[in-house]
Amino acid sequence: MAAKNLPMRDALRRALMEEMERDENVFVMGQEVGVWQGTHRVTQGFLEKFGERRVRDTPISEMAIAGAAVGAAMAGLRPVAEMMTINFAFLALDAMINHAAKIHYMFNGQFKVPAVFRAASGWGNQATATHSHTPEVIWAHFPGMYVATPATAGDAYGMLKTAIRNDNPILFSESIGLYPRPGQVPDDPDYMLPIGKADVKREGKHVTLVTYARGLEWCTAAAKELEKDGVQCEIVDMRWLRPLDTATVFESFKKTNRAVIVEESLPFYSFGSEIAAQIQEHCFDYMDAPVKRVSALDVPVPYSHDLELMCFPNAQKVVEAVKSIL
Amino acid sequence: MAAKNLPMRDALRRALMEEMERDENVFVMGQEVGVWQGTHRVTQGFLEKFGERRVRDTPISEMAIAGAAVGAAMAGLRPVAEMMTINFAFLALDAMINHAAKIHYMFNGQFKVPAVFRAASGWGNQATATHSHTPEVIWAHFPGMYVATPATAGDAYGMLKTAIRNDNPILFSESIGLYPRPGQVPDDPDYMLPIGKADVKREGKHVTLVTYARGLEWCTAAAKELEKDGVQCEIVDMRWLRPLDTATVFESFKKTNRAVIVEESLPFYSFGSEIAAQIQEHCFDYMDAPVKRVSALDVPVPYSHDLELMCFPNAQKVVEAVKSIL
Amino acid sequence: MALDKATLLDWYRQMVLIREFEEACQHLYNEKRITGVYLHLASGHEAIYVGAVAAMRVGTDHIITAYRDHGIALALGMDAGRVMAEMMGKRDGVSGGKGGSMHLASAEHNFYGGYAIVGGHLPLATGLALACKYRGNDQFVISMIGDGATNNGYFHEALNMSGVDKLPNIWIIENNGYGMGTSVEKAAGNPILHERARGYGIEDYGRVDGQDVIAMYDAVSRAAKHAVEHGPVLIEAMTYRYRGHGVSDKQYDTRLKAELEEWKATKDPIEILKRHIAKEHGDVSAELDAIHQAQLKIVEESIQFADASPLPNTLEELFAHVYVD
Amino acid sequence: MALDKATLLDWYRQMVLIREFEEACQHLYNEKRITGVYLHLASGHEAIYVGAVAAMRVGTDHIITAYRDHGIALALGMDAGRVMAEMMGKRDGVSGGKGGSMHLASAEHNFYGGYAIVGGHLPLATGLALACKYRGNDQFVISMIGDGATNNGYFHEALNMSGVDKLPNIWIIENNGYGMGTSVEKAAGNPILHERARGYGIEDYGRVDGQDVIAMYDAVSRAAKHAVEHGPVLIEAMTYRYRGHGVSDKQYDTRLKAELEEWKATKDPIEILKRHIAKEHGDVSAELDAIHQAQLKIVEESIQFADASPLPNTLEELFAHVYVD
Ligand SMILES: Cc1ncc(C[n+]2csc(CCOP(=O)(O)OP(=O)(O)O)c2C)c(N)n1
Ligand SMILES: Cc1ncc(C[n+]2csc(CCOP(=O)(O)OP(=O)(O)O)c2C)c(N)n1
Ligand SMILES: [Mg+2]
Ligand SMILES: [Mg+2]
Repeated sequence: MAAKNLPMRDALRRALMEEMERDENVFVMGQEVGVWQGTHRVTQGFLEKFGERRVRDTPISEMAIAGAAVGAAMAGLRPVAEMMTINFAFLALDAMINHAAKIHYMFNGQFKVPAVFRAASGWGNQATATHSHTPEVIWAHFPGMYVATPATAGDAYGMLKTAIRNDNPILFSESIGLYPRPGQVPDDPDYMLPIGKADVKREGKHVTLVTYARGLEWCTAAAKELEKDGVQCEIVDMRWLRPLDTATVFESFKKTNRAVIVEESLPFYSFGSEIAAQIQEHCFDYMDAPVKRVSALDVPVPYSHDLELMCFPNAQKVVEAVKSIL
Repeated sequence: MAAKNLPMRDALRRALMEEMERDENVFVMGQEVGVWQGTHRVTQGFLEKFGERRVRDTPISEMAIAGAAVGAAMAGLRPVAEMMTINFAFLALDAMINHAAKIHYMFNGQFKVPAVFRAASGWGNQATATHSHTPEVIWAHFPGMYVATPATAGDAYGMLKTAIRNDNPILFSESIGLYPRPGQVPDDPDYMLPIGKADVKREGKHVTLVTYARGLEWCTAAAKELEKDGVQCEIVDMRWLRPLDTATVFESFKKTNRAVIVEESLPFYSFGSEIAAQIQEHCFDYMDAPVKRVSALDVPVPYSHDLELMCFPNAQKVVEAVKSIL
Repeated sequence: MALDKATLLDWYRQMVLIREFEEACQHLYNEKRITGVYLHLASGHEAIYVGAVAAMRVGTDHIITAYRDHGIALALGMDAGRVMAEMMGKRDGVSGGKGGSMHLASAEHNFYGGYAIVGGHLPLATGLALACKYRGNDQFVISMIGDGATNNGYFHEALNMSGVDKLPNIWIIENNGYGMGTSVEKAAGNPILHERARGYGIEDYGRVDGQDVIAMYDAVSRAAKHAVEHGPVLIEAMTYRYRGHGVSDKQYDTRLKAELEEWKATKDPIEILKRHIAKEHGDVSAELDAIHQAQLKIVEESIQFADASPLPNTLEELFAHVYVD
Repeated sequence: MALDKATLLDWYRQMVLIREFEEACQHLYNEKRITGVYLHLASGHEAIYVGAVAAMRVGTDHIITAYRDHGIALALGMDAGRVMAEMMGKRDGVSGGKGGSMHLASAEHNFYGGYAIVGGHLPLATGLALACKYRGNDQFVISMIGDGATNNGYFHEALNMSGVDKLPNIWIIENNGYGMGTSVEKAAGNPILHERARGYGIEDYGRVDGQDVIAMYDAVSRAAKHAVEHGPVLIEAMTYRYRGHGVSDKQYDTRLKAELEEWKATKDPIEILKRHIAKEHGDVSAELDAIHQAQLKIVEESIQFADASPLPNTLEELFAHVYVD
């Protein structure tokens, strides 16, 4: 398939624009999506192209942004609500979990909620404690929504299209650190990646690295580093935190018999815990070593540059974790 | 120590009343704590006894209840804010996580936030999807707060006193199903249970059941059942989901070499995942079987009686999980 | 406003149906045939629902509310048997037994449901109205709001957004004086709730007598026109709850004895309508009696229907509709 | 209001200090000596901070704000060097480098901090005022509110609660016309923001010229008395941001060129104060010059101090103050 090399930001922008062109029911709403051109420039040029009806700047009202998206979706539109950053989505947790995720069930299938909640997620750049979360697992904890966490530009393109066309509510988390990262994006306006399917981003036989979103970078760098020592890492990029494709993880683990879970987020009650728990439960006889986890440190994120860097995972920490179980 | 047999509701009430008598800075605020006598009657008689200044009925404003408690705590008071049920605390997540839990850190220790957020938690009684959560792990995911989850009347008494006297923000979760359950409550107004210390509620050598709050009931019943077959269960009641007393879990596991984690809540990214992940990481050489988990089913909670019951853990499911790893 | 006799009698029918249905619910709850902790009866509020629904085109315009939702379901003409089956969590319930008393809904009637998180449905109403405007049709959205709910962040954000975008929302506060045990005066810095409209650029229709179905019909009819042509309207409908907050509220009739009796004696919505009909159309007591008997029969049959319906109890039912496939 | 020359000169000093400090911040940011994505300058808003702080008893009364917090820190008399050190994330910063530009605070000055979740600090202000009333003292709490923040649920719940409990809150909207790129007209159903006071039973002080330090001082002084004696007051201070939303806003001076120049030319708070002083006290340009030079020196020294302070970089520092031991 023909493809272009685009930063993830542009891949997202293209996916969103094509979906709006394709389906009149798709529209965007959220803070600064219009006049400002999108806080992270994903909706750059949209207001000019689609007008105020379909590119809706909203007040700073997270509860209402999420809740109105739910209502519009129930009425048959396909809103793409931008939560700006996922930190602000805390304020919309109830609207998303108690409303978006439960309405289809609670009313026995009478209504659908085909809303996508886009949110920029992640740390870095000294955004400080309240603006440095990667809390996707909180949403993924609850049934009723899907949670998308793409790691590459191409995946972001295909997953956003899938999300917009899917009839369920979806939290679509975009890693801030990945917006500028380039990747191959297929030249196919119907390129769709299946909901809940993980992707083996690299094959290897000695250890499985399980990760998502920005963690892929650290894993890839660590894998290159470890290769020098003859250690071949297999990298499973989960792509979706819900539904969770444990089958792909287990398959890889049964081959490598060792795993390190890598996540940008906090260590307790996290992605790492879930995957480690699943592996030990379902691959017990294949375990040659305990599953290790590399997460952020268990501390609010401080402003100061060096302190901030200390908090977070990186390739070196992944390398060390792998070495500790070889 | 002399003790009385009291339902957990009364143990909590006594602890709260004694703390208010002891310290003029302690006060309660929240929906229906006054005129209505407390949604779950924990503040019964408080308005009459302490007056409107210290027993503050509030509007239905969860963000402001939690946030005002933070402000009052920063000013040196010791608010006990009642969130009514933990479902409504979703609306206060930002106030609790981004404010209560981060202020001490973010301003480098300049302010303390000695606020307790009480919330009734749990399912049963057909409260339906939006009113049937046990989402304590969400709060426990983040550093900066403590999370208390007592399982007995006596523990509730000692832990609430500890929480009120502690200088950190604390989510104090009270299991709705346990309010009427009686237990021994020490006759000691200074009875305090240490923050973050788990409790071995029953000794055994064949399998460790790790649980908290209402899970203890199911574990205890399962242990009695299993005893008939000669299986001796050790029960570790975590008491606090943060800080997490993994040392006590590991000690028990190293003796029994088997564990089942029991929780009232949803299975993904949960308490069970964290404990299982920790055990396999830190007790790998002691594992005779995979750690099993008993959780609620991965579904929103339906209204209808039988369907609701199907969702949730019970002693029988614990027995089956134990048998599957013996 | 001159209304023909048939219309008035039909409103009477609806109000009596609601009243009797709610009495039956309370009775069934006492007998433990309706179970659970939540059951919030609409008794006392009938005129609001009947008057508002009369002003909408059922199945074309849209309506959404909180957990006090039985009255709306019945006013919309939803099948009483299926509503009662939902109360009992039965398979034939309007929400298949998954929603219960607080979560009635009917896609067919554009009734988007009852919701239990206070204020949570308000931005949904904003979104529903957004869809109307997006499509450029002439439809509007009625949303009920408890007086207590007006102090929640959801109220503020939802109403303001409707004001900014001039959406066809009709916001109706059901001011029954209390949110659970807390009086409006203790909950709102300014207890005259409709005065909040101004802050959102919303048309303020002031207080309307929520016990007078004609006043409600009139206000909502005017509001409908305004909402579609110019943007949102706020109505503060004054009413009272006859059965306290919900079944958990066991002290209401001692706690609020005096005012409860006063409301029942002087402002009962059914009595008010009866008096109006008598004034306009003479003695119609025989007709009213017949209507009343017919409603009792409908309620009785609804119970039979609900009783006969099975409880859902399979894993397949449990997991149905978590996701759209 | 007659004010002595010394007071006016002192206010001038503070406003110039803020202006020059912010210019230095922008410069340091351009040079990558201040790093990160967030830096929201107070330039243009100086009169609000200086006037409000002048009306409070620093260290006795209380103040809290959002991320646009440098001006308040300096008006309160916090050490410019330690404030600048915080901008750079240094060990001697007022928050030990953990807070940065958005999270300045000083317990000593009863400055409870700058907060970055829009509206998140508003209920904290309610709680601080609750503590004043609880203790029965005569203290009050000033809380700054962005115009954009007035549309958030936090605003509604916090202000209403202060209205119900008649707390000593002074709520000051800094209406600079925009929340990031969104104009007040696009964000608020009614762009006259102070009119929301009525819905909360809060005293409405209307719009105040936020570029006139004397008007601000006067309004907040009256509000202080009212707040302590009767309950909350809302002030809508009209102002403008000279440097756009924050450093991420790179287009503001082209996007908003005309109005930006208009504000600078006709409503600059420092120029307005200078004209006032000249009118009341004749030609004081030499004194003003000396003051200006002194402030430049203070800013220069603050940079030196900050530069010299080390970056925290130990695990011990990282984990300090997660919990109170
Ligand atoms: C967000 C939230 N907070 C608290 C509750 C508990 N609660 C249920 S109903 C209610 C009172 C609501 O009063 P009002 O809005 O006046 O409606 P009414 O019951 O009078 O119809 C409260 C506090 C809830 N369901 N949701
Ligand atoms: C809850 C929340 N939503 C969104 C943001 C992103 N954001 C930061 S500042 C801002 C604009 C605030 O505008 P205003 O309140 O007018 O304050 P100003 O910047 O003009 O001083 C926005 C939307 C945020 N920090 N918090
Ligand atoms: Mg009410
Ligand atoms: Mg602004």
